[in-house]
Amino acid sequence: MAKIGVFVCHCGENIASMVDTANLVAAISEHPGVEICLEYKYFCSDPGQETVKRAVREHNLTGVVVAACSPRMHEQTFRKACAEAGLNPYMLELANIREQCSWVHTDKEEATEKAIEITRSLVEKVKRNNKLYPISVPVTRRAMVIGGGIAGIQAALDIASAGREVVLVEREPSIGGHMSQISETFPTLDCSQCILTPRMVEAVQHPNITVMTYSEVEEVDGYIGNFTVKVRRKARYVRMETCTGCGDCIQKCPVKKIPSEFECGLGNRSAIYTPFAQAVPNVPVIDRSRCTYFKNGKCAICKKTCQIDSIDFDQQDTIETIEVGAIVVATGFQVQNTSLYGEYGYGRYKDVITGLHFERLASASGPTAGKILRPSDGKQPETVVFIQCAGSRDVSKGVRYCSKICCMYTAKHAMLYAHKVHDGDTKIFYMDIRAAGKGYDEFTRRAIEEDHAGYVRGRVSKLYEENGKLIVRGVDMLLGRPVEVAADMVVLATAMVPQPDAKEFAKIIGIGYDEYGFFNEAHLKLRPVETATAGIYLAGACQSPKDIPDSVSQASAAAAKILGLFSREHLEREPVVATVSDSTCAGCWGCATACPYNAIDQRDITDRNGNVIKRVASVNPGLCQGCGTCVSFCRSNSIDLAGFTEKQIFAEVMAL
Amino acid sequence: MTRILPKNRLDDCIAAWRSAGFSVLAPVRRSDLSRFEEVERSEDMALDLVLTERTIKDHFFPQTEPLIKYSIKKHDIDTQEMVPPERKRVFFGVRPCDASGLAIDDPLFGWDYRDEYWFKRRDNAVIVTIACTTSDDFCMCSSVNLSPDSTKGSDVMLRPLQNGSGWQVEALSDRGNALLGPISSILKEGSDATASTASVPVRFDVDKVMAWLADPASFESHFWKEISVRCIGCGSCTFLCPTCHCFDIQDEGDTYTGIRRKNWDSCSFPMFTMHTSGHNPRNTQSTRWRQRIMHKFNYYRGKFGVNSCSGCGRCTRQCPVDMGITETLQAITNLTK
Amino acid sequence: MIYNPFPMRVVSKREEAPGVRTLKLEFVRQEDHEFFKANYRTGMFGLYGIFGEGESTFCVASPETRKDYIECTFRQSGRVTTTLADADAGDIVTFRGPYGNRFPIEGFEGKNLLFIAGGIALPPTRSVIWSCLDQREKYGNVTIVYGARTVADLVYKHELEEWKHRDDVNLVLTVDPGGETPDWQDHVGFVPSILEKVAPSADNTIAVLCGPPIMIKFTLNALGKLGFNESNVYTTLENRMKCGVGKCGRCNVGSVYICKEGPVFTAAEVSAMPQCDL
Amino acid sequence: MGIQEQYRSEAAGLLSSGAVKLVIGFGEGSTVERRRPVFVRTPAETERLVLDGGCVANLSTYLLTEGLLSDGKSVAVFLKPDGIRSINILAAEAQLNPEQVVIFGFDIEEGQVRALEGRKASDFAPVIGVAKAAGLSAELQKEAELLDQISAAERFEYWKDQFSKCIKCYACRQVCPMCYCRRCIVDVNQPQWVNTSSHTLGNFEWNIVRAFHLAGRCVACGGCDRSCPVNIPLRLINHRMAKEVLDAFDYYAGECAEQKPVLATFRQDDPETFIL
Amino acid sequence: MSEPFEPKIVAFVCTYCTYAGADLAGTSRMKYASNVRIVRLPCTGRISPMFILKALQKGADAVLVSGCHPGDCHFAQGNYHARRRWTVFRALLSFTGIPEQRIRFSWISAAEGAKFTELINNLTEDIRKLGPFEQYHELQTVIETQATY
Repeated sequence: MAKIGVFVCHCGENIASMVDTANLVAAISEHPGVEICLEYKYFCSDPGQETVKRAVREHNLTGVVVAACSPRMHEQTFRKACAEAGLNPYMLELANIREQCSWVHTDKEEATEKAIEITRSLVEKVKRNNKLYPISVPVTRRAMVIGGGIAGIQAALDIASAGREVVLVEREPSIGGHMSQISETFPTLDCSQCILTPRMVEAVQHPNITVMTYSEVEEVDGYIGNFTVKVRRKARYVRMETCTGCGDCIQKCPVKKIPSEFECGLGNRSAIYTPFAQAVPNVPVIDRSRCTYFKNGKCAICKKTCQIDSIDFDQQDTIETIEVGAIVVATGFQVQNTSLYGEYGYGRYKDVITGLHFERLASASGPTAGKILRPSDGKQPETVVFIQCAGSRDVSKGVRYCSKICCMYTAKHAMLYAHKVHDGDTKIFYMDIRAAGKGYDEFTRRAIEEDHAGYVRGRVSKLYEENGKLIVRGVDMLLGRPVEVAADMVVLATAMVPQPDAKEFAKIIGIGYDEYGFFNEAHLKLRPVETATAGIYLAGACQSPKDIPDSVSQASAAAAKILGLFSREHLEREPVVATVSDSTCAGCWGCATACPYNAIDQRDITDRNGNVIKRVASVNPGLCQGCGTCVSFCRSNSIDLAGFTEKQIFAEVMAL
Repeated sequence: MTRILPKNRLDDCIAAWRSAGFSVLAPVRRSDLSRFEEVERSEDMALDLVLTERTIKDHFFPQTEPLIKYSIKKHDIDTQEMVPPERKRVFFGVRPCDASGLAIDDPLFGWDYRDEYWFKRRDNAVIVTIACTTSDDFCMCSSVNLSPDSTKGSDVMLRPLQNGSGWQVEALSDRGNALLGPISSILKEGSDATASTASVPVRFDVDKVMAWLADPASFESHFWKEISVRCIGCGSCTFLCPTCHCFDIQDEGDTYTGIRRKNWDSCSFPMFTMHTSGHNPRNTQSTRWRQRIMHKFNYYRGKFGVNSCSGCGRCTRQCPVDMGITETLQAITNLTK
Repeated sequence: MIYNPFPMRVVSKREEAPGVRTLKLEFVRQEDHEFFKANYRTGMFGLYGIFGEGESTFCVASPETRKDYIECTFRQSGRVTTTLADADAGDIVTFRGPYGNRFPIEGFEGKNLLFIAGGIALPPTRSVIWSCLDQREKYGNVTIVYGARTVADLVYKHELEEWKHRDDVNLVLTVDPGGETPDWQDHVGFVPSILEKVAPSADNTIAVLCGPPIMIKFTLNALGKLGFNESNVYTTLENRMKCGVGKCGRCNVGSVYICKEGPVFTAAEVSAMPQCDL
Repeated sequence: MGIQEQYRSEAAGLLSSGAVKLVIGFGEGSTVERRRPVFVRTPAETERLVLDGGCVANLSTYLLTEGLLSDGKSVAVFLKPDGIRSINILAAEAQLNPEQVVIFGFDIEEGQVRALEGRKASDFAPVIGVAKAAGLSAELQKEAELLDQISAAERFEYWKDQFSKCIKCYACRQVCPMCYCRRCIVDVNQPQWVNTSSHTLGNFEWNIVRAFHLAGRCVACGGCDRSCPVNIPLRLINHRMAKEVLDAFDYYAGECAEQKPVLATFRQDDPETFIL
Repeated sequence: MSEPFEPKIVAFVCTYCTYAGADLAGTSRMKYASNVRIVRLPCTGRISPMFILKALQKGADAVLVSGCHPGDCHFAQGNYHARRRWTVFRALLSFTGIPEQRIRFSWISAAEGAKFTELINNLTEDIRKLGPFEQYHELQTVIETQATY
């Protein structure tokens, strides 16, 4: 039978003063299966560990219990000692008779009795321990970054600069994301394009980065170190390899009156287009739904125009399969659909716009070349009302959270407006001004003090048009009186919300999301960059509303995590993982549903001729984190957790 | 003139037996279940039942019985054999089918190796049977060569009087005679007419059944699949059967101490014959049902000269899917018409 | 009473093949030993147990000519065998038996003996083999044909070595195709086909055959072809058992209680049983 | 034409067209009142089918007979709304493909049989919706409340008395469509979580574990309760579980084939008043 | 005067929060009743209802199940799953007459050594007042004696 060695540590006086160790040794020595039981002043000391090792060797011990401090303290120490003595390190248990016994009790007799019981039950557990070996998972040292906004670009650059390959996937024709739409950035008011464009170029030119624009992730299989991703490269109808980006085709395209997505509909684009002038790659795409050629087979002016014959109407979508070891999800956000706000007249009044519209109006490369001109008649607005929290922190609109950036960008808008329209008047309706961040509060103060932003604390109750003016009614809560402003333009600080397809995407790649559709981190505080699925990391606003510095920080953090993972060819993981008993699994998939890590797949059991006999659950040891939630779900006890098996725990409880 | 036990003296009778050292067990209806339990007063008895839901087998071959208590020491194991109590017991108001069940099982438990767990109880029990005057749709004693007033397995036979005032008493064995001693003053002489016994129709031809089962060709017949198709494989027919005697031996306890127990087991369960290799000789419900029928009406008779069925009909009465021995044996009878 | 086992002390244990152990057990109590000596004959089986886990049935692998101890060989598979496999010298286990019938080896006297075994079924055969070899003079030629799936799966390797070197034993070893090692010198092929090549004449020969059901089936065919009469071929049947004494009702094949009327049967008796119940 | 005749002829039609290979329905039993499951494979045999107020069993259990549905062919089965919910759960738990199950739906009200519209489990969503809206059985609730009103100690005595009757025949398990495990927890012997012996402790454990395993899965078909040869009121314990998941998690077992198991899912705002 | 009753309490805790909290109580030299025996699991998600039944069989007068606060689970969701199971299992036990006072659930973080101390002391005191769980333990004693028939 088992030969267990039990080592009772005095921990100086820490244990010995409250636990009668001689009694403990005497009682445990009489326990079935205990081959040797020794006490010593400090087993964690070198001579103490030597004693353990010698006993393991001399008595051919099959298991070791050290009755000492918390396993959180010295489990690793003694595991190492066991391993050095030739015993599998997982054949060790620590009986915690210090933190949970001698230190917390005052009656020596009781404490001794408890110490005996604790030790005994762990002897019974260790008898049933199994030898475990670290799980080694090969790592494909190539990363994929999904989303080519600032977060994705940053992550890609960080990983690539450290010498690892990166595939950067962006579904729009150009990388750049929302940051490329922004005029200036707070709190420095430097030009967004000016700081972003070089990074975009750097990314596309980096030898370690493969940029796949106009591409979407369709399928993700595998697990940490070993993902297989299928990416759909949408047909551009323009040959990437040859196009020089001269723009002749765009000039000549007769279909020009298409509202530009990039300009939020404030400007137009043609059917063959690049989203914006600085697009990277600077290769246009043909919008098939708008192109005359695709509608009736006529036109093809672009093809005729192109001097190097880069137009290819026969292009098809292609699916590329890419092997990667880790994935950064940086899919970003979108602006909440403000038509939810009937009371603010969005969609009804042309001059009620969102913050993003305002960015385009203020952008030097925008439709108005940086002049603040209102959409309805192109006149310069004399009075502009900004409404903060237009969507955020509003339960009735389904967004209970704070979008975090609106206070700052509204202040910025007010400043930009003041800089461009010197005699203009601003009113900002706000609930709170949240300006936590380096230089942020100073920034809002500047808006108020230098640029005379007119902050009004209160909500807008009504907005209507009267004599060509937008009448904004609200209450100034600080003064406790109604306010009415006749505005020329109203800017709504709309909420940041997840991408419309965020939930579907999360299901494709197998990560969790919250009630809104923001992706879930593994741990809000301690693992904010990882997802619960090992090997998949988050960066930017796809996780929660973030400003640029936060997005960039998280992107770099994700890159650092991945570089850590890529530092070795094999990933060693604790063998505390679940395993399935094929013969008894009934295939109800409850475990798979319950698993927080998507670590459980379906596996077919086939007979010799390859016919599927049955389908059972199968744990991917690369993904399993060892929580055991699946084990307690399984009605037939067909799944078990190494290190905490049913047999071990049963024995532990039954020995109490 | 015969001896009569007047109904109104039943309490005296119980008292007399109790003071003679007997426990008296009788049909009782308690907690929504009829069964044999110790009684002290006649009013606790439920003598009007056609049949108790549980059989008296329970009291001779309990559903779980401790055999050996063990305690594991470091270098040794202490064991203590658990011996059933040698308690003198009167089973009053047993039906002839249940009484026969005991007699049917006796040879099995005595076959070479004597199972004292059974016999210590058997030897100390006196079976006082009451002949049946009522029956139900499931009773089938007459089909297995027994009858509503069969004396097999009984020590004393009581035949209800027509006027309902008591029972005509007949001792069938020494044990039965001895039991009447303490109540001799309670018994009176009389010549009241006894009630007519229940008429239980013959539901199948047991001879034909036996002949068909004995034919080796029948073993592989498609019949078994058809007849057992709705069997769900529970053990209620076997556990409520007065003659089924299969059991398992299990150790149960904590890490160091426990009890080796003998527990009812059932040929209906797939695990019953499952080898550790995973091979199972009886791996379908039809083979298990065949085993049950074959065992009762072919194999058992071959070993012990008697069919292992006393016709109580509980198997059908309790079956969740309305199966049972009667249906199968009727079908076999029809097969051989 | 009948379910109370004898305590037995483990004397030694041996790993025969992956997952297959042999335990040598000695009696703790003199009276148990006397009972065993008086009753044990080759072919009988017992229930080996560990309190707290239960009992498991296998044959007594030691011969009736050596009754100072009991040897048992088993594959580690269920709850009981897993624990038994862990037993070390000095540990206490239990034995209940000997039960069942036996090989009628008096009747084998003066005859040639052909022993055929497959895989883990050598132990019952081994009991008869030694019972006969220990009284070698009483029998004619002795041929042992033993096969396993792979070389590693052969059990009693040291005894195979001994038999190999005995002049009075003809040992034929074989492993299934694919189960051989590079230095394997003996046969490669399934037992029935090897048997057809090496079997002695059926005349005046008794065959003892133990193995998995599928092997038994094909070997019986082969023996038939070789002219063996079914009543001269002995085999053992093993079914799940709990009581060992004909009470618990699970081991029967057709009307036969393996525990009481077996485990030793002639091929003729076996073929009279309903085959699908085996 | 009554429902029985209508379904008979439809069953015959399905069989003769080969749309289904088998019809599982009810037939005459061993007494006038009894109805037993029958298995009909030919159009002629459909004459055996009976449909009346006595047809209370949940026949979905039989669909799990090993190998029955593995050939991809369809089987027709007579089911009440509870049985249809069972089909939904079994589909959700990947034990069968609901496309292979043709349902002859019916309900019994005051002893009268009423046909239910639909053929596939998903067709009956409105019926199940109505059932959910109507709530759990008021009758059972009343019975269960009687137990809720007494003290814990008295309740313990009540169940001890009831469970002491259990003989571990497993009729409750065998008749239950949800008990499809290849190896029941009670047959797990390494370790032996549930005492297999049918003493009161072992019976307590068995019945508690089974009720727990049925939480959020039991459709209150009453099969176990009816099957119990020793009349343990299993309906009450199962009802109590159904009530708990409905009250705490708004979970009604078997609403649709896409329903996730209640104990394999959670909401962050699940109630937790009892947690210190 | 008979000895005051000292209950036996078994606690099933997750290693990341409650076990660490209990350790903290130790390192902070807080004092609590010695009646509790802790079984360490990786996560509350690993705690199966069977553990509770076995603890009762082994003579526990009360069982404590404790883990990380919602949202704090090291394994992200284990405690949410556990919470559902507990809700159901607790209702079940209560319905079968196992008093709610004897089966307790709590969230104790790694920082809540004081909460752990207080909980153990309160629980021990409550169960001392409630007395031993004889009703359940009797089931165990009964099976050790003869078959009733």
